[in-house]
Amino acid sequence: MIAGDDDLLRAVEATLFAAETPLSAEEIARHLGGAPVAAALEALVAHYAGRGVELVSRGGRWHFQTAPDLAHLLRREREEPRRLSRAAIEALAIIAYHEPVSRAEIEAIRGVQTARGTLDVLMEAGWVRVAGRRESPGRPTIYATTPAFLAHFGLETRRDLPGIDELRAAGLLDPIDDAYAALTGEGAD
Amino acid sequence: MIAGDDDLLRAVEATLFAAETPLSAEEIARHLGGAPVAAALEALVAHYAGRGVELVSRGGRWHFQTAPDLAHLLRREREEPRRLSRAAIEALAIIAYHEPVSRAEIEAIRGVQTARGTLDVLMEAGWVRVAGRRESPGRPTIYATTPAFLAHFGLETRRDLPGIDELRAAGLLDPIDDAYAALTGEGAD
Amino acid sequence: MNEVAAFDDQTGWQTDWQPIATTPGDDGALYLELDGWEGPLDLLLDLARRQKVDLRTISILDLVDQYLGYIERARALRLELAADYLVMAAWLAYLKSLLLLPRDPEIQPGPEELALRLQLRLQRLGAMREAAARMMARDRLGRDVFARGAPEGISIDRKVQWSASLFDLIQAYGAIKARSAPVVHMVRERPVITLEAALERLSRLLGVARDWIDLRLLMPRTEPGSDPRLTRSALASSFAAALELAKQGRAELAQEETFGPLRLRGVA
Repeated sequence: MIAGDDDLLRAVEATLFAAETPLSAEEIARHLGGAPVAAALEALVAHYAGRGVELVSRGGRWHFQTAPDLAHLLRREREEPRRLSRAAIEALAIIAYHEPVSRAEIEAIRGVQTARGTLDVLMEAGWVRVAGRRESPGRPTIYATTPAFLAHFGLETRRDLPGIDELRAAGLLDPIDDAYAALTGEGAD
Repeated sequence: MIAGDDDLLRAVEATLFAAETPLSAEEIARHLGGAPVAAALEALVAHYAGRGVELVSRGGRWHFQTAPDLAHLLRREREEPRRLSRAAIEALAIIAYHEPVSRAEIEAIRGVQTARGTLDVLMEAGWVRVAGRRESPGRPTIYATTPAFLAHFGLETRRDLPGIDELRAAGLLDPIDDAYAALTGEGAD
Repeated sequence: MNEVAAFDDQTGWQTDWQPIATTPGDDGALYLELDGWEGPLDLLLDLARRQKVDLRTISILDLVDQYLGYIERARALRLELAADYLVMAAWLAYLKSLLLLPRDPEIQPGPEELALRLQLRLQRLGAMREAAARMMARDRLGRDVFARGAPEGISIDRKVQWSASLFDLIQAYGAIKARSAPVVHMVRERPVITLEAALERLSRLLGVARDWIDLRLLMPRTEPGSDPRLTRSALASSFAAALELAKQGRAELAQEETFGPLRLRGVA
C-alpha cells in the first residue's frame, strides 16, 4: 500500500494533519496498515522544527500545533476606537477633579445616577482605578485616576487640570451665570 | 511585530494551519497587521508541494489539505460526505456551469421539474447561494455557486470546472435558441 | 427493466447517486415504475446513448422508434406510465409522422427544426450529466482530501480603544459645575441678614439701651440705594430675633395697635 520511506512520511504527515485528536504511534501505524512509523515521526519533527507549525508528542500522542512563539498572532486584538459617553466623561471629570471619590459622591455631584457600566468603561479604558475604601459608614469603594489617564490627556499631574477660575475665564462656566440670573430674577441687573 | 521574510512565512503558515476556514490573502494580511503575504503564500505552496499536506487556493481563499494521492489511506473510517440525490447533483452541475441561473433554466435543461427541496439541499450544503434576481419578466431568483463549492470540489476557480472550455466552445452552455440560430442561421455551413 | 438496469451499470457513475431519493411525492408512482429516470427527456437521453454514436449524429427517427417501443413494452407489462411520458410519446409520434411524410411547408416549425431542437436538448442534458459525473469524481474535500482535523482557530479579540480629549473632559466638568453650582452661590451671596446675626445684634443693643425702642431703629442701617430685599430680610430676621429673645425671657415686646410699631425692651 505504501511504496517507500518517502510515501510513508507523507502518509504519516497527512494522517496527523487530518486527525481530529492526537494519535499514538501505534494508532498511526495501524491506520497505515501496520508500517512502523517511528522513523517517519522523527523525520517529520526535524522537518517542521523552526517552522510556523511543529509536530509534538504529548503523553505519547502526536499532533501538529502552531509554533508557540506565534501564539500572539493567532489571537489578535483589534482596536476599535470609540468615544466615551457623556455620562462616562462626566464621571471621569469628577473623579479627576475630586479624587479619591465614591460612586455616591460622583452621583451627588452629577445630580444623576451613574450606571454600573460607566465606571467599568473608565476602568477598562485604564483611566480609573479602585483606590481602596473610604473609612465611613458602608465603607464605599473610592476611585482615582491612573498614570494612563494623565498620559492620555497630556497632563503632567492632576494639578494641570484647569481650576474653576480658569474654566470661568474660558467661558466654560457660562451656564452658571445664566442659571444664576434666571434664579435671582429681577434682582440681577 | 513580524521581523523578516522568514518570520512572515512562519506567521502565514501558522495562521493558515490554525484557521478553521479558508482565508483570502487579504484576510491573512489583515490578520498579520497588514504585511503583504503573496510572496509568502507562493513560497509555502512550493515548500509543501509533494508533501503529505499541500497549500491550495480555492476561489481566492487559501487552505491546507491532505495530498489527493493519499486519499485511499485517509478515506477509510471516514463517513461518506453528504450523499446527494441525482437531481441535486445535476442541478449543482447546471448551476456551476451556467451561473447565475434560474430554476426555470435548470428545469429547461433537465426536462423535468425540480423539487422544492433540491435547491435547498444545495444551499444547506453551502455550495449554492441566491445571487439575486434576473431583470426579466417575473424577476426570477437566480442561483450561483459559493467559495465553499470550489473548496469542496478542489477548484481554484470556476474555469477549472472539468471540460467547461470545451462545453463553451461547443455552444453547449448557450440557450437552445442561440444554438439553433447559430446552427441554422448565418453560422450554418 | 433488465435492459435499463444493465445500461445503468454501464454508466458507472451512478453509484454516486441515490436514484429515487428525492422523487417528488406527488408523482411518486412514476418513479417507482421508471426507476432511475427523471422524466422523458432523461429516458430519451439513455436511449440515445444506446445508439453509441455522438449525440450530434444521432438518428432521431431511430430514437423515436426506441422510445415508442419502450413505452409499448411498459404498457404491455401494465406499468403505470406518468402523463409526461405519454405526452412525449405522442409528440414523438407526431414528429415521426412529419419526418416520414412529404414535407408540408404550411407546418411551422418544420420537422427538421423540431428534430434539431430535440437533439440540442439531449446534447445539453448529456453534457451536464457528464460534467456532473466528472465534478463528483474530483478529489473532494472531506472525502478524498482533508482539511486540518483540529485547527486551533484564529480569533480576533475586539478591544475598544476609548477616546476623549482634554477639552471634552474640562467641558464636561464645566457643565457639571454649571448644573450644581448655582445652589451654592445663591445661599452665599444673597443679601440677607441671618437670624443669628440679628440675634447677636439685638442682644448687643438691648444690653446698652434699657427703654422701649422701636424694632425698626434697631435694624442695621442700610445705605441709600442698597438692595431693598436686604431691608426686608433685616426686618424679618430682627422680628424673629425679637420673638426669640422674648421667649428666652431676655426682652419684652409691646405693640399698641394692629400693624403699629413694634417696640421692645431688655429685661435685666
